[in-house]
Amino acid sequence: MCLAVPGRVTEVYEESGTTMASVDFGGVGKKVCLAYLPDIEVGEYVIVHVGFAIQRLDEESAKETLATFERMGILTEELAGPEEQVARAAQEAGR
Amino acid sequence: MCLAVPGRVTEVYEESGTTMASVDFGGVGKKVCLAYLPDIEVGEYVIVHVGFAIQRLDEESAKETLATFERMGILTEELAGPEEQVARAAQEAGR
Amino acid sequence: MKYLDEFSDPDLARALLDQIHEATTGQWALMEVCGGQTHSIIRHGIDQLLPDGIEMIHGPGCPVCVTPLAVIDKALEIARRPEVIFCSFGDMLRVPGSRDDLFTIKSQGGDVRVVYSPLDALRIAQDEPEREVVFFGIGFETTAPANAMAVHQARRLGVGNFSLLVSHVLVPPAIEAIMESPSCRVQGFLAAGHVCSVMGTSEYPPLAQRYQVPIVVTGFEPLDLLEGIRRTVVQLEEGRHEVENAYPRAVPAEGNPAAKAMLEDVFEVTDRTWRGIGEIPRSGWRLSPRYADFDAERRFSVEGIDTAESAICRSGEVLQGLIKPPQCEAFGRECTPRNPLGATMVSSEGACAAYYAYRRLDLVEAG
Amino acid sequence: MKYLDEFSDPDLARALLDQIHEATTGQWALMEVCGGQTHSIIRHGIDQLLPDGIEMIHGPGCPVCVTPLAVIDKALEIARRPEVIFCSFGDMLRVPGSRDDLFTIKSQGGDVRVVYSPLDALRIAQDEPEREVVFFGIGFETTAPANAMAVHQARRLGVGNFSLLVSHVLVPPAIEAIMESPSCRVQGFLAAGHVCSVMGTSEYPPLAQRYQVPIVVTGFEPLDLLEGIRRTVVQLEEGRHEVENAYPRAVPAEGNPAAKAMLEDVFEVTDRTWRGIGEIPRSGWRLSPRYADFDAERRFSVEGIDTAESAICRSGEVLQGLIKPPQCEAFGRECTPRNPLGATMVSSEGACAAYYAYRRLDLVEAG
Amino acid sequence: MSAGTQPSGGLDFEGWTCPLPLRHTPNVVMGHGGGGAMSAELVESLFVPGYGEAAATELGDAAVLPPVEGRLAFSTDSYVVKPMFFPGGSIGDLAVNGTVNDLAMVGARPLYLSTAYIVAEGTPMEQLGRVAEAVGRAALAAGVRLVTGDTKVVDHGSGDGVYINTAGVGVVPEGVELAASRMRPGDRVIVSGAIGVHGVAVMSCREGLEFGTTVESDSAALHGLVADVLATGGDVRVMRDPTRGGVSATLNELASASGTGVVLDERLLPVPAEVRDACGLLGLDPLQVANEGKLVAVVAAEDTDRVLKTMCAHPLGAEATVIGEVVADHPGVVVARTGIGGTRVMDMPIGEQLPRIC
Amino acid sequence: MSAGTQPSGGLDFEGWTCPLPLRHTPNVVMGHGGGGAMSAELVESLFVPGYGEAAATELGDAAVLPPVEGRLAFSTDSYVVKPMFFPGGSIGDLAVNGTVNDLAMVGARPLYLSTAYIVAEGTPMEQLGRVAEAVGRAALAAGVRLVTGDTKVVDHGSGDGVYINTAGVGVVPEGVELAASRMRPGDRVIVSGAIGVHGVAVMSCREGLEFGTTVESDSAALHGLVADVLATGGDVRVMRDPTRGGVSATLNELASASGTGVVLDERLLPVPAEVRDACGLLGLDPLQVANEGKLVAVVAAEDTDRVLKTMCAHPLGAEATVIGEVVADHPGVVVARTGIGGTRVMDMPIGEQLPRIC
Ligand code: SF4
Ligand code: SF4
Ligand SMILES: [Mg+2]
Ligand SMILES: [Mg+2]
Ligand SMILES: [Mg+2]
Ligand SMILES: [Mg+2]
Ligand SMILES: [Mg+2]
Ligand SMILES: [Mg+2]
Ligand SMILES: [Mg+2]
Ligand SMILES: [Mg+2]
Ligand SMILES: [Mg+2]
Ligand SMILES: [Mg+2]
Repeated sequence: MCLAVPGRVTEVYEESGTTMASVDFGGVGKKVCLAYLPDIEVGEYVIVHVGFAIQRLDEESAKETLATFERMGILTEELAGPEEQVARAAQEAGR
Repeated sequence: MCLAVPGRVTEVYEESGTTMASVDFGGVGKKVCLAYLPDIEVGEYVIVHVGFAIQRLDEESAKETLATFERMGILTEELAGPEEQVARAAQEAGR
Repeated sequence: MKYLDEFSDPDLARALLDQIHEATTGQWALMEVCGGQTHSIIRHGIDQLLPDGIEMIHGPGCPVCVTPLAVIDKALEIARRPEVIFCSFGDMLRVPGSRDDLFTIKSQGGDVRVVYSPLDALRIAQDEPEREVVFFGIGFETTAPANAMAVHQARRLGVGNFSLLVSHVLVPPAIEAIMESPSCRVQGFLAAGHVCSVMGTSEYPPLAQRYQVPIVVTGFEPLDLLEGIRRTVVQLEEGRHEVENAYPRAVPAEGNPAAKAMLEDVFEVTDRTWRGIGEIPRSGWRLSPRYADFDAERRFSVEGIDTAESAICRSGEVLQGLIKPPQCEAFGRECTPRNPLGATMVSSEGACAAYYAYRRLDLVEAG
Repeated sequence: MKYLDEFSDPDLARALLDQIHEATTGQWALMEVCGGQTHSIIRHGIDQLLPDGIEMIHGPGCPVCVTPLAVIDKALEIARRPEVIFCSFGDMLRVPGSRDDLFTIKSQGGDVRVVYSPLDALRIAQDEPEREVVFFGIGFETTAPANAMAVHQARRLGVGNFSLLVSHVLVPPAIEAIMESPSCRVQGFLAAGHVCSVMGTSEYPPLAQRYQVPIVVTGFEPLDLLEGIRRTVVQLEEGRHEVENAYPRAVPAEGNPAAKAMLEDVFEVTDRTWRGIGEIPRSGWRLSPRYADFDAERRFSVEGIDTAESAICRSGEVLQGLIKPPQCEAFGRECTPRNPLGATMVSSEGACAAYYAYRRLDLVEAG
Repeated sequence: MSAGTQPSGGLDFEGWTCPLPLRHTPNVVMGHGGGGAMSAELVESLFVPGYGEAAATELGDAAVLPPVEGRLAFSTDSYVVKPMFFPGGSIGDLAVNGTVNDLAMVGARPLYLSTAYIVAEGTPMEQLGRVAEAVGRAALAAGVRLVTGDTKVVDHGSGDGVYINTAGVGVVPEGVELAASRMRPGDRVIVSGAIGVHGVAVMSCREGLEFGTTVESDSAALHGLVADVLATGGDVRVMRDPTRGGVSATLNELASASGTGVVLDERLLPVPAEVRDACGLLGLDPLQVANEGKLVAVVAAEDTDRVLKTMCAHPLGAEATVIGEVVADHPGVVVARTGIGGTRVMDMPIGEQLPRIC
Repeated sequence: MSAGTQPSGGLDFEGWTCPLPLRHTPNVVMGHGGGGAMSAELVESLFVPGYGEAAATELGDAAVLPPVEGRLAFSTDSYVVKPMFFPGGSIGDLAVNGTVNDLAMVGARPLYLSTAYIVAEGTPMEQLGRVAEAVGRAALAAGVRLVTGDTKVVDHGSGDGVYINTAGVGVVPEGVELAASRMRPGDRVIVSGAIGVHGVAVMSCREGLEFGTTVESDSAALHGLVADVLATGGDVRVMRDPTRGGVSATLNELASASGTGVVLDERLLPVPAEVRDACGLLGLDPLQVANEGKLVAVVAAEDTDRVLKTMCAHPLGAEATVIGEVVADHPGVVVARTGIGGTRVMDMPIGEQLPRIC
């Protein structure tokens, strides 16, 4: 399901017996329940859904995925000459 | 105490076991509890205070009182000549 | 309104005034007991038209004014509760308690409602059974039958969410207390007509006798008041001290027996503190034990609340007729209807307020 | 937001699209299970950029859409009560029940509040102990841990005025039901990434095996979706039917064990009716008997309510992927987000609404 | 009239059907204030048809209007009356007439009105539609154009039915100069007709005070009457419409702003029997009760007859009468001569009018 | 910024003391709306000093203003924003800037404002005083005079804090003619700066959704920027301030009023990171979020550079940018090109913006 977003834990604390975190989502800060990820440390990224951190975001894995995509991009660039790229852009604009 | 006003009973009826009346106060109609004056009949005048008829208004007596006042008026008129009346009005206006 | 307009007739008023002027030779201090009469006297400028020999002293007859501070504070406490709908007659809303007034409580979210009759409050209780409806049952003998009936009906109809915060006061003990005061200047009383419509006139002859004062049962329209004054002055000039009924159209000697019976059943006599005056023995009614279930003080456990008056205000002396409002330093300065220091400035029935609102022109010109 | 923006990069999207175009030779029908994925596909126009050989079928993955009519009607019934504060996620407010929606109940005086988290509702219950606070606990496996925790905390903290109206649904039984349908056209699934963040991936290999379909766990950003599609297509082209994880940064194979333990404690599996689809065996969670005290259906005695769908709307077929929204006669005519006939038009996650809101330009030009 | 019959209800909602095809919303919901499609629909399907001929073709965010020759008059008022419909009118008429009258009181010819609604969610569309129709009818009658508008919706419990704000623009004819500062001892105080009527009509259907009465609100647009009066050439010093606070508040304002005294003769006050009786019952002063179709004018003594005659010739001034005069004594203070010949100071009312207790 | 710290509170009420010597009323009570002494006191002791130099000497029922040369512009809006104070502003600034902007959008120079308050009893005087001060400051900054006003008080539970209506009068310079009907294919669509800022600032302190953010409302008066733009002589076809409903509602209105299509390039949209992130968290579309200090202008293609350069030179237009163009295709419909090169139809928002469930 959707609307779970990654944020960086900036603070971990207890509140009425529950582990809570301050999470920074770029321009936005929100209080989040850490009960399901009690081992998270400040600086780590978590996936947050309706006020709960439901999973750790594995930065290594994220970087790997992006690197794979970039390799595909380079592959594609190599396949297509510059003319084809321009033609493609024009086609796109005309949609 | 004040703000008890005379009104004419236009209708008498029962409501959840209590005698009620519609009372006409000249330009205004109001529902009034008749529990304290159960023998009142339509057409009679009552003194109404915070929704209750607290007393019958004795029309005979009212008329007598007014008649007495009028007799005093006539008496006064006779005592004072017209000049005195004018002077009195002027004095009044100047207060 | 028929039987009101006729009793405001200017020509007849003039005739009565002439009679009064003619009759008056001495210096007489009369007290109208009822705030409604005070209001009417000032509203119509009657006091200005009287001979110099007659001084009207305003009595403690406004139930808004004399309701004790502690009771107001209890009302505020109850009205503050979220489950309560607090119903009251209109001008009780501006009476200051120790700190707030009902308007302030309302502005803070209290459900405070103005009703015309205690029966309206009872109907609200029936319509909103999940709320607690409290009616502020103040007043003299005129109003007490209405409040008694509301409680009686609540019990009869099983309206368990209705209760009454009771602070009734009684006229005859007040007259007695005034006359017992060492500084008392009152020489004659206009008794409150509508109180007598309910209670009849039998309580007054002993007082007239004991204190050697004429007591004239008086109505509220200009002619009624003038006639009450006239008869009192005539008695004084003739050295009599009798009870007379100058309001016979609304006051039979026996009062209203049905209402008296109900009062007997629902209320019992109690000592009562009058705001600005102090405690007067056996001068009030509270709910009788038979109706204790409907007592808001018990239901909301506010019996403990007790509070004292502020020091500056001289409303006690005003209420006892010892001073007139303008003799109070604060009158029209620190104390105005907009910002009342004492209860007598709050209610439009109150002597200070009546003086302020309809104060004499010469007062303005001097001021 | 870091780890969001990077996965929207246009150049990388182009690269992935090129790979997809290159890989696709056959005609493939893929289903994204999750409404969030549907939203993202349409929002970014991804479906337009895919090769003609790939058809995206929108799955029953919006919890707003599939919440059964009877549960909505129960919610409306509860929200109507004067003592209740009814808390819900935002877009549940516009979902029509048999007659009204929560917005209408609110406009009639119901205290309906939008919250971001069930913990916000719990806090309201603590702040307003004299009210009854009910949270509308809908959602897939992603949301269930939050709702479970709210109930768990309510019990732990003794918040007796909090309860949950539960209607959770589960993804794997839905995939099974779709595949069991005789008219099923789906050849590959994008599994919902965040459901797997909680539950892990272990439920999918048996399904992939039994129905011989590739299942690729997929995220929500454009690159995630393109990668999920790419991997599914590659499997189909190669004749494979495996479970792959294209969202490894947020989905470990084991999911979230702490959350799963809590779900185990608070909920139990139940048969569940999906709006527009019908009953799917063992496809939902309800409160376990241990938490029956916190069940709003019991607390407010609405278990009896049962209501049937209207006839015109084809959202059932839409939800099963049998038709696309524009194939419904009512789409964009009688049925718009402004005036939705079916749940799939109500939520912005719903397939019909997503199609309407971001509908293709050619659709506009044809219309 | 049967006194036992409580009023209210007498209003006829039958004839109206909601023009908005809002399947789910026979009542206003939050979305109608969101600035999106529902807001637009409300304007197009409810306000524009409700206003009818009185509306400009588009009720946009701002209107561009032709140049106006002369001084501008500008006024605003919000209307929060409860109940929204009362004997003789509704919040819709009030909202038009009240602002038209504030313009008229500075001598202006009213030209344009803005209308801005704050509606509580849950308000029946049908009621809102009736209000819009009342606004349209009143504007048409007053000859003002409704040129720009706004609608907001607030939470249930954050508002109560419909509040309306109108602002008005008018033009003040050359030579017209109305100001309290122009009041002089000897000037006469005129009231254009019966006082206290509107307030009593509204009170008669207010919760907890209901009483039966045949009184109807006097709500009316007074600019026509004002134009006639100004056309006499008589020296009108100042005019006011005695709305909230009644004649009492108005005269106190004038006395205080002019630094003169005012003497009022209570025997000359046009108080209808119903108003006097209702006030008697509730312990209110008719002089403090609101009016919505009356004006108070202070006129130079020598021009009084002329002005009065002209007023009486106008349907809205038929019962106009002199009620007092301006004096040099007691500056800032209003004194009333009472029925039996006494005098009293008539103070500015304080806050709310409260029914007296006893 | 600590994400755990909820916002609100950051506002400073310390510096203000209530100028009204109201012993019993640190809060507004019903009497303040009664039209009597308490109402007058409120105007004299709170509004007039709060407005300061921006107020006309008397805030009477109606103002008489000097003649205005040229076409009039007239606009109204009510402001019901909750909370009343939010990062970067208050209901007071909004009430001035919003109406000034509606006037500016028709090309007018704003001159006069009316202010009408509906206050719930119980509202702290101190808050009302701060609002009045904010109104005064904003009016002074915008160069408009506050010339007439009104105050009503409503029951607790019938209102919520303070609602403000402002109406504004301005003058439209000769030759200025802004209308959606003048839009032509090829015209460029410009937005004057970052979008979604005001809406996010207010949402960040809305009950149930609170989040920490450094975003502040962009509330500002735009008539100066508009004047500069008009002074370029470039052919500006139409302008709008994308308030409620956001840029999405505005472009849909323009497309539908003009009968042209609009194509928007999402890659060109100036959406600040904080706005994008807050919208991401709540599932909202930045294009539907309200702005209070931005304008959308449609400009003839050949004049676009000139207009844009002028905008960018103005402090309130420094981040102005072209975001799309007018097309002959799909009349009445707004189409957005998405970040990865797809397209979607951008529909008119319906009602309330609702945070998405999941
Ligand atoms: S004027 Fe005020 S302070 Fe003086 S006695 Fe009367 S109520 Fe008290
Ligand atoms: S378009 Fe509307 S009626 Fe058709 S399937 Fe979708 S929701 Fe149902
Ligand atoms: Mg007060
Ligand atoms: Mg709805
Ligand atoms: Mg506007
Ligand atoms: Mg006026
Ligand atoms: Mg006005
Ligand atoms: Mg607007
Ligand atoms: Mg005005
Ligand atoms: Mg605008
Ligand atoms: Mg605007
Ligand atoms: Mg006003």
